[in-house]
Amino acid sequence: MDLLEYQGKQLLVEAGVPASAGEAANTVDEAVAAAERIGYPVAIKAQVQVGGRGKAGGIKVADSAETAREYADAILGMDIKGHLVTRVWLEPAADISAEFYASFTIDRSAKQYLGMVSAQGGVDIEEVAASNPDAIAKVHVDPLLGFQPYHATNLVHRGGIPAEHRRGVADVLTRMYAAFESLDAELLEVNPLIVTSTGDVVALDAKVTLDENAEFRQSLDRFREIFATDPQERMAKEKGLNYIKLSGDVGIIGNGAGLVMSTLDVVAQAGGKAANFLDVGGGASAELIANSLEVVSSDPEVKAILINIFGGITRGEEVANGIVAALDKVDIPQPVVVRLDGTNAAEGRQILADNPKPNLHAAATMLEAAAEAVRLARGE
Amino acid sequence: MDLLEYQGKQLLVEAGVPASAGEAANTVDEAVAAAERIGYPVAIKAQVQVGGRGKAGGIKVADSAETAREYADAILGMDIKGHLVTRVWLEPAADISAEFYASFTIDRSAKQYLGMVSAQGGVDIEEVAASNPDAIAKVHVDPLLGFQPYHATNLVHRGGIPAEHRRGVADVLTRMYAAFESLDAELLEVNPLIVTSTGDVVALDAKVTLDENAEFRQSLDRFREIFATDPQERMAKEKGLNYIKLSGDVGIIGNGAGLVMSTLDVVAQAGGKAANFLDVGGGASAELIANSLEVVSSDPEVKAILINIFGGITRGEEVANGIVAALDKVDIPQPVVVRLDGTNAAEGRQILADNPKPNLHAAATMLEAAAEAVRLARGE
Amino acid sequence: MAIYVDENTKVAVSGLTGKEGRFHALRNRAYGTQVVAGVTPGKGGQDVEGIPVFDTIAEAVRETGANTSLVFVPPRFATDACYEAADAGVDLIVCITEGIPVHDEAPLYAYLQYRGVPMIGPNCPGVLTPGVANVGIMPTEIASPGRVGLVSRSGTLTYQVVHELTQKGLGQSTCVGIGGDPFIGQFHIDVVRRFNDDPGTDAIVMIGEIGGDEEERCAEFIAAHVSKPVFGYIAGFEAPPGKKMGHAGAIISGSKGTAQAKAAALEAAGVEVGRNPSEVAELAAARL
Amino acid sequence: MAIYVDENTKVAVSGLTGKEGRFHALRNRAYGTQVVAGVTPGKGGQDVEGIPVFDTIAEAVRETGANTSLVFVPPRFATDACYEAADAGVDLIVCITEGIPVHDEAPLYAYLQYRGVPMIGPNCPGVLTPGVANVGIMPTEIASPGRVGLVSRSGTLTYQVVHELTQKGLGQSTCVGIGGDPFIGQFHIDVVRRFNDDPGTDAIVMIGEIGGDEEERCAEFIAAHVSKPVFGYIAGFEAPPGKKMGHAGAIISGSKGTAQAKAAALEAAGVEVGRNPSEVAELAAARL
Repeated sequence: MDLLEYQGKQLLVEAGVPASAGEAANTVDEAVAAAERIGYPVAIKAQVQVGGRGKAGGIKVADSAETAREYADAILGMDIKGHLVTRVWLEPAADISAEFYASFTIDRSAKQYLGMVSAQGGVDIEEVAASNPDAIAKVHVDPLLGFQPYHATNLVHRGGIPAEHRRGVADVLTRMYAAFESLDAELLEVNPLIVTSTGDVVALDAKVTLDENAEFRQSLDRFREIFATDPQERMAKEKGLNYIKLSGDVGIIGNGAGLVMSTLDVVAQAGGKAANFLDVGGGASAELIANSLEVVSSDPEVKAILINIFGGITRGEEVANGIVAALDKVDIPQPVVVRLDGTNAAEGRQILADNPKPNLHAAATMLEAAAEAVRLARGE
Repeated sequence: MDLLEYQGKQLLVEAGVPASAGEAANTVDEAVAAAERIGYPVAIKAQVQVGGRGKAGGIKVADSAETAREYADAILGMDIKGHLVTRVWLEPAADISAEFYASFTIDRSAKQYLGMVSAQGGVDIEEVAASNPDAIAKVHVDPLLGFQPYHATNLVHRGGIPAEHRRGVADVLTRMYAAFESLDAELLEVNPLIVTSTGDVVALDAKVTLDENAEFRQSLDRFREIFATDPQERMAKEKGLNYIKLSGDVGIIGNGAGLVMSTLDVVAQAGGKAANFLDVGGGASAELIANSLEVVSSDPEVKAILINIFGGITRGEEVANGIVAALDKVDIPQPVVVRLDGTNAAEGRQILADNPKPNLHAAATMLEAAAEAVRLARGE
Repeated sequence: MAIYVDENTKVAVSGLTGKEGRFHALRNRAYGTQVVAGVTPGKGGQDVEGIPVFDTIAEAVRETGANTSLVFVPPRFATDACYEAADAGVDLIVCITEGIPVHDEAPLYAYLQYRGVPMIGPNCPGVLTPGVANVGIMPTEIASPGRVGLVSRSGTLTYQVVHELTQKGLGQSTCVGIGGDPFIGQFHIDVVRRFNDDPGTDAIVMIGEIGGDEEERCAEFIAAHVSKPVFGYIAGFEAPPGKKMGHAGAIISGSKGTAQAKAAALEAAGVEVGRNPSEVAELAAARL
Repeated sequence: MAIYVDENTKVAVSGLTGKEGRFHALRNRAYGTQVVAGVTPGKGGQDVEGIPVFDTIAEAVRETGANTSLVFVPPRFATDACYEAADAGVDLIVCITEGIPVHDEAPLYAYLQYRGVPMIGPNCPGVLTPGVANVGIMPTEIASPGRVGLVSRSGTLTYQVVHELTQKGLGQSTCVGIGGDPFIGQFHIDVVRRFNDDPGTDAIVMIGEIGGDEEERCAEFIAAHVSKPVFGYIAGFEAPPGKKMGHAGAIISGSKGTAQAKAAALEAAGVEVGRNPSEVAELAAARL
């Protein structure tokens, strides 16, 4: 779960990492009122889950109520790389004497946690990684051992942090790692980590990704907002479905990320293009299947729907019942091609056979199902 | 550093382990006043760093001010296995429905932490270990991983804790382990760990040994009391010396526990018997040597003193200066045999040669030194 | 012959008394797998259709000779069961549980590496040696005994390929679903190494997906060490690029991890790569 | 020939800029040891009598090829330096520091075992290969090159025995002071194994003390695996029994750990045991 800048910073502060304080606002009036409370100069920052806000004009510093109103009005409603700005964050304009980069994340390849620090913060860090990789210090942390003083020492020295700021940055790194663990974060990235003119080390921005698997011990609901502008993505999120909009016309429903990805590929190989990715996961219930059909069929681009299920934990009869229920309950205008194999597939196929529908097509194999769906989408 | 029962329990409570509360008293009047505040029945418990207090009559339950006075008077001043009782602890007499044993300690042999639990608590656990070893569940804990739920599950099930108390005991074990780590304890033993009639799991006794090496992060001074009754041991503790009283007449001063132990052995082989063990450690200063000589020579049993130094970090000239200073400052009635080898031994021997004293004897080897000291102790 | 599980496998099921654990453990037993024990703290002494239940894995191992731990317990307790199994001395852990937090998986991974205990999963379908033993949740009717070893990250995609192989007359020595989480216990490379050493396996089918660099590493291993024919399939050519918010991930991985890059790495290592599950089975059938 | 340290040993000294570190590192260098680097965070770029100082051990290793870490830093920072050295890829850590809390040593011990990095110490005099290299604080003038390997827990007792051996004309291949703390990195058994495998060592002298069961374990190893003559000495026959407050320790160790028990175990393993430092040297001299 990706957090907005200000949500991430609030969590960091709760976890003991110093970060700039401020107020969020959803309207221009709210923003101006917040600016008045905070005082000037005040930074007004678009809250979107995408990088490059500054270059896109999503961050402005206002020095009066008038300019605050002007900037808030410009930023709210702005489209930044397809993300609609519906909220801004206001904080005192920072008094920056140095800007660094610091992050903790999971290195799948090394199978350890990875800490990174660079004295070249406040800029596009991927560019630094490409042009001057030695400017970014990396340290792997054994999850059993945890972050030790020597990790911090190595990061601040090899990352080029000036001598006078090493102690302060090392302290913040130790706090960041503790937050990374205690928040169940997959990513905790601070760029820039600034030094103020009084020598304080503070997170001025934060990109925080939390692990939704840890929901049983973290309160994530407070961050569960739906930012998607696409109507199917909104509907899918509301129903808790794992849905991604794509640009084709064959709606896809499958179980297991691997099989769904493979289904997208075979649709392309059959000459079509998938309209979406939708993984119903393991052990999908009839209701989940019905919800999925509803979301996919609501997309006006979708001309045919392909359901590709290979049962393991998911049982064929549940899938079939879900399809029958959805076709009974909702008006599904598109033809639906169903391919069912694996656990209780015979029972599932029987249920479909016992409940014939005019737009329901059975296919014996995945490739045949893909070809059929592509053919139907073309109106053939 | 061994703590008294009540000190250990107070630390446990601070660290989140439930333990019985009460008051300490150093006099009979204090004890009676405490008993009146606590109410009756009240347990009056001798505070000594030795087991078997109960059998020795060091624990009594009083049901009135009169009996409290009687018991406090009997217990204060009592000698339990050579330990003089100078303090009692008073607490509400426990309402016990079950008694268990629980401990965490360091298993040098397995090089891990060891947790132990038995349903047969409140009795001599060493006897249980001998007669019915399966009644004590043992679990090793990897210090990097720490105490996990499965460790607690294994201890409570294999230790025979009744089903209704397993959850409560497992919770206390988890807290005990956290205390074991956070207190830098070498031993944390609770016997009995009781269940009260209301189902609470509480430490009724506690044997806690803290690691003095961790003093830089623990506040140990509050426990630094001197319980030794032997005058040399008191003096040595006051001067911070590593001294143990023995029963012979040859006073021993050496550097390094191994060499000092070996010195005791060779004195025995030469037909004598050491009066003490005194290790001045590595890098001993002249002052430390002088203090050591003062303590050892103050023992009226000591008829001769053997100083056996093999320099590594300890330097010969420091040792020699210390000996000379001590002989100048204090009146050392006994003959002193000095054997000096290793780092800067030549310089040290030269200093001794330049400062001749009538009772100072140099020896070339450890065996010769031992033989000479034994001979001098006999008055030969 | 087989890898990981065979006729000597004796399974202790953590979570046997739960709904999923019971369902699949009994299916595993019905398939012929020696399911010798269940483990549920507090339920020691009970049994599930004749399978004795113990309070601890240590007791299950001592009393029944169990050498394999199959873990079905919910995410918040799953890694604890895996630690316990490792300490109890089993030879293999198969952890089916999906949804374990990554901050629980990461230290478990380190511990098992240090202790030298292999784990399949978490978040995996388990291991199936057709005709001999099934430890996990794979549907068995699609598999048939034979001499092709199969390894895959994805559950259902595994079934799809096993199904295609069986339909083309290629039986399997062992089918291994290693799971899709960041800190799984055995990676492609570990499984391929075992297949290469297994006298019961003549050829290897390796199924990969976008993300990470495990397939690329495995390709290097294949080029250097594997003598048996290897057939590959990578899913995700049409997948949308993963949305990653921060930059740290991009710094670590560079541009690796695409299906194109993985397929190219495998082909460069001499692996015949099919474009879809049917094609990889056809390539194997044509060669074997 | 030698064990642990030899002419290829390149030492990076953690704490070189401190008083003790400087004193002993310069002595080590004067003896002929390659002391190639110092490590003190914040003092990178300085030097100590020509020995360059780095901020991190990783830099010292990369810039100087250091393969051995010698640790002199104070107790509260010592284990951190050892972890850093292990991660930096050195082949050996020698940790002299005395007074490290046991709750710092215990996880370090586990980590080094898991990572396979040998450590001598903590709380030890180090390793001396006479005439070749001295890594630590042993006085060198008492040693002489030769073919007797020596291992001991105690510092000064080590010196005593080395001294006796030299005086009796028995030079040493390597003298190893393993340290006296509960969680030292290498135990008697590890050192004896290396001496047994070392072509430069003809006989082994092993010095023990009361407490623990390392000497007993080593005796078993000697009986089973060691072909070279072994001479032993145990200190502490006259030592007062350790005062232990709780019962946990007694439950763990039973009645083991006395000097009598250790000497008997060694003799049962075919070790000639002397009653004092002179006698063990005499026994070795008589046999060699």
